[in-house]
Amino acid sequence: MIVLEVTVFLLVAAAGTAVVLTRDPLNQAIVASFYGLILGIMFFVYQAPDVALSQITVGAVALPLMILLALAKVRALEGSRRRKDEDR
Amino acid sequence: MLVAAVLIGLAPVVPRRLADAAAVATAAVVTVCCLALLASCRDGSVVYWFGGWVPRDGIALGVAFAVDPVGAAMATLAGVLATAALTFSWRIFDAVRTLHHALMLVFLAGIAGFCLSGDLFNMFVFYELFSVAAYALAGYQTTEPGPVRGALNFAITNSVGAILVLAGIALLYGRTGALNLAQLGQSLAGHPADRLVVVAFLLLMVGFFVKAAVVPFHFWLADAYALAPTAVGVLFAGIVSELGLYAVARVYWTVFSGPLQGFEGLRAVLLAGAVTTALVGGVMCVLQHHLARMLAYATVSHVGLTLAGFALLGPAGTGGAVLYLIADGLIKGALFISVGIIDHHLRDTDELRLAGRGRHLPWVAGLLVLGALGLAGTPPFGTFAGKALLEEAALEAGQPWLIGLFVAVAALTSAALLRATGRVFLGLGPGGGPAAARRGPVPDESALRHPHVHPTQVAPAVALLAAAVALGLWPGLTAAAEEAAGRFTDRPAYAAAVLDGAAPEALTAHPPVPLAAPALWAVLSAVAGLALALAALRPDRLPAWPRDRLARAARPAAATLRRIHSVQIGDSVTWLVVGMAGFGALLVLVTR
Amino acid sequence: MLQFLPYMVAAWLLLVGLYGIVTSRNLVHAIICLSVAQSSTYILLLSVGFERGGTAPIFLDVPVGTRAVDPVVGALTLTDVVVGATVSALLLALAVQAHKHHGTLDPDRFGKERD
Amino acid sequence: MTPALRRQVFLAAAAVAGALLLWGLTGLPDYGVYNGPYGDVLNRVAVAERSATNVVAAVTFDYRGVDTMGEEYILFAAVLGVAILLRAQRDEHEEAPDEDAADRHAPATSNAVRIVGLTLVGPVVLFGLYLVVHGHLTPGGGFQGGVVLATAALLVYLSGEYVTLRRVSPELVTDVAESVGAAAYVGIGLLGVAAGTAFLANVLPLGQPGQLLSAGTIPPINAAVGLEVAGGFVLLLSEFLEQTLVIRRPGEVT
Repeated sequence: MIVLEVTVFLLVAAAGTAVVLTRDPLNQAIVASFYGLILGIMFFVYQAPDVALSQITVGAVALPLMILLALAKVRALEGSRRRKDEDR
Repeated sequence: MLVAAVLIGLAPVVPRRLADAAAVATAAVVTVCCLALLASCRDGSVVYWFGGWVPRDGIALGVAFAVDPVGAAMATLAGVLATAALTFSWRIFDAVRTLHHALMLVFLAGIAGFCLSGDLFNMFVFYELFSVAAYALAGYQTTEPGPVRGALNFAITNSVGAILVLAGIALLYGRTGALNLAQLGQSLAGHPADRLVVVAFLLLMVGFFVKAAVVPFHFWLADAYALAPTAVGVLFAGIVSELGLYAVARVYWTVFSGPLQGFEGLRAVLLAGAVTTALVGGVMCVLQHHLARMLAYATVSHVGLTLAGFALLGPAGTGGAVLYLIADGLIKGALFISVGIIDHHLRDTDELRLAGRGRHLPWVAGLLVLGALGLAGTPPFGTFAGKALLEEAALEAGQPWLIGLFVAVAALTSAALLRATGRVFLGLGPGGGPAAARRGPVPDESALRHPHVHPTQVAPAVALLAAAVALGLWPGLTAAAEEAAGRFTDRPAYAAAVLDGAAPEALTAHPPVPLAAPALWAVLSAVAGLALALAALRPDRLPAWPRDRLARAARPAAATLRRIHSVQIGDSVTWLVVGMAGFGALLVLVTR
Repeated sequence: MLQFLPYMVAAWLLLVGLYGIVTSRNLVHAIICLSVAQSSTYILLLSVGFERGGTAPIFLDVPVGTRAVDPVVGALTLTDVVVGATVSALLLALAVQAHKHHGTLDPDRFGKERD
Repeated sequence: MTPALRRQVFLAAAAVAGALLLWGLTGLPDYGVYNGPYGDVLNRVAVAERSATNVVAAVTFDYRGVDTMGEEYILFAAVLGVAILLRAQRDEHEEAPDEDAADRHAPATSNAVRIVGLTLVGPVVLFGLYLVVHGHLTPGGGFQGGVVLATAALLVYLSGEYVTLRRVSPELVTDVAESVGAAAYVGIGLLGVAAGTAFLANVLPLGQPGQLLSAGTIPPINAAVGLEVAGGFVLLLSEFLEQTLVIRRPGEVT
């Protein structure tokens, strides 16, 4: 049990660091989703299944999804901007 | 009490699809409820346990609102400002206005809950609530690039502050197993602060200092406040920063006053922060030419003054600070509305570009001059009563030099405003010419669409100023403020009222504060402010030698100060961490 | 070591998140870093309420009186998670706006209005 | 500050701040030791008092119900905020050439994905509802269930049925769902006032612990929260989605 706890803690610290160090947001969204999942697992270790459930639904699914959508939106903007420049 | 609680909950939902009138009415009703609360808690704190969960054996199971006059007065101020702001925006917003009004009311609800709550975590929730509403309101005016950048810096820096607050709460909870302010205070009292208490204090204070914009946690403020829509700026400058200070004082007195008792150095540390904030804010205010930005830095500067009052760590200073911040909030609200009117009619808020173009708006000039006098703390404005009490407290605490600071800051901020008024409405001063041309073209006057000032725009500003005067003329005001502050700073009585439902003891009556000396100081501030303004407008009238010497000496310093204040998000977060490290190191030093 | 490890992890995540924000060249990146910093509070809260050998505070299959972890921190963290997610959503919307106006997500390249 | 200078200043300050933080954290009881009274008292009394076997739910929706009310309003404010930010922007895009044809530009989806997606919707909705309804008994509750329900709506979208989604959950309906959810929370709180006790007091019959119909106002509040959260998240996602769809053009990879 203790081994499991230590592993999960270290994994969370490492994954959190990885999220920060991933500089490309698109990749980062995926790493962040993974991080959200590990956090969720950690909350099971903490005997807090309620929090784990919401962390997994939010942190591993909803939030990365919003990030991806925001990025898609930004790319679309960039595309239309470029096209406008070309038109000129 | 009950009605207020319910209205706070319902307020945001009701006018979802209704027009302006409903929004104004809701805000007004909330204001009246807060006033009623203020009246009903004069004889003792009103404690309301949600869900009826009264504490058992001194352990709070639920969440309580614990209302004392200070909290109720803050909530009332928020209500008044929101009503004025919504009235002002009556004719201005066209698109997305229902969303805007709903957000404003959520904002108000968050503030009211924050002021009334007696539970640390619950305070955090309401803190986040009004913050989230504020982020959106700061950034939504999408025609200009400025607001978005300002809102982003505001949101990210303040979110970091909120994270620190929550970390502080977690530390305290780990130690005491309590979240109720009274219970926390009781549990920590009796032992001098150890490392956990010091660090928890550090985290909570830094978190609230960010909101209050105490230097060096203030870098996000100017962009966010100055570029926000007027109606939103009224609430920002009028109350949001002050809420940070309120939280500092509330948490200090209910939770930390026990374990931190006897560490005299704490007062010095807080005073140092207050002085820096007041001076940096004042100087930056003078250096601005963008009217709303000027008001934003005036806010920073006056936050410093208010913090100085709280930092004296006594009832008189606290009472003075509360009185001052309420009157000051009303006046700054009025000033923000005046600047909003200028922006609306002249499509510009740059002092130099506007030079002489405001001649047909004498009403607004009058408002600005009155507001400047109010900021300087001249009688009969409420700021005067607050300052009188602050000065009394400074003398009592053996810090008479603070009076000099008060005079200097009042002179600086009022000078900036008077200078701008003279330039915009009378066309005084150098400028114009090349200096103004560098700032971009002056828009064609004939293209302006709103030649007349509508009464719904001027009326709220007039009403706010009138309220500030009425506050100043209220008989027995300083005594009442001192009494309220006496209760605010009495930790055992607060705990007894919350946890045991005990009635408060009779309070000693306070003699009224002598007003002669403060009146003198106030006149001195106003005169100094006027003199400074005139000096800036007519430099040719000054003797040449000291003028040029001074200008040469001041220019590099001003340039440095400006450069430091031209920041992006990473900078303001870096400063936050620097401030946290510095404040923490000092705290450790003074509590060893 | 184990009795202090979670606190260290929390402090580390807070600082790493802040580091990410400070050095970020992309707003979306900064916002995700903020959520990492926020997650430090989840860990801190749950850690202070954890009791070794305690079960989850759900007494459906176990009798009342069984040793269980603190339910309050669970509730607080639940609130915290929601708050963090909603703030992130709002920030993302602001970032999209900022990109629209500045044509970039790099905060260092935003035009600076002077006065 | 230049980025390099900023990084150095930050690292120096963070070293000090981090040291302070760790120093303060050593003042906490060891990990795994809990000595606060709050949680213990609740664990002892909550099931008997509230008939809710999930004590976390009892804390969230009853003992500290005001916090959750505030939390719902935070969500509400954030949704309003995202809407105000992105809708204002949408107005500026009115000249976009393809506003009539959101469906034309929806990504083409393979039938396999479509079928899998649509088959999943049923179970996901069921799971979400289960979470909401059993919140007072087992882990889960209005919040988690609400997000799961919102995910179901998203699945519909991912299956390429954006038009269907618009038909099933037009903005107005989710808008209203969200507001009604928030208002219902306050309304249930008012029940307590009507019954002569306090706001948010639990005045409904408590029933037997472990029964579906137990714990008084907790399940109704759960349902209100579930409604609000589902509506809120669908709105959040669709505000972002709409942005991508309206301005996406044929052939553009997003």
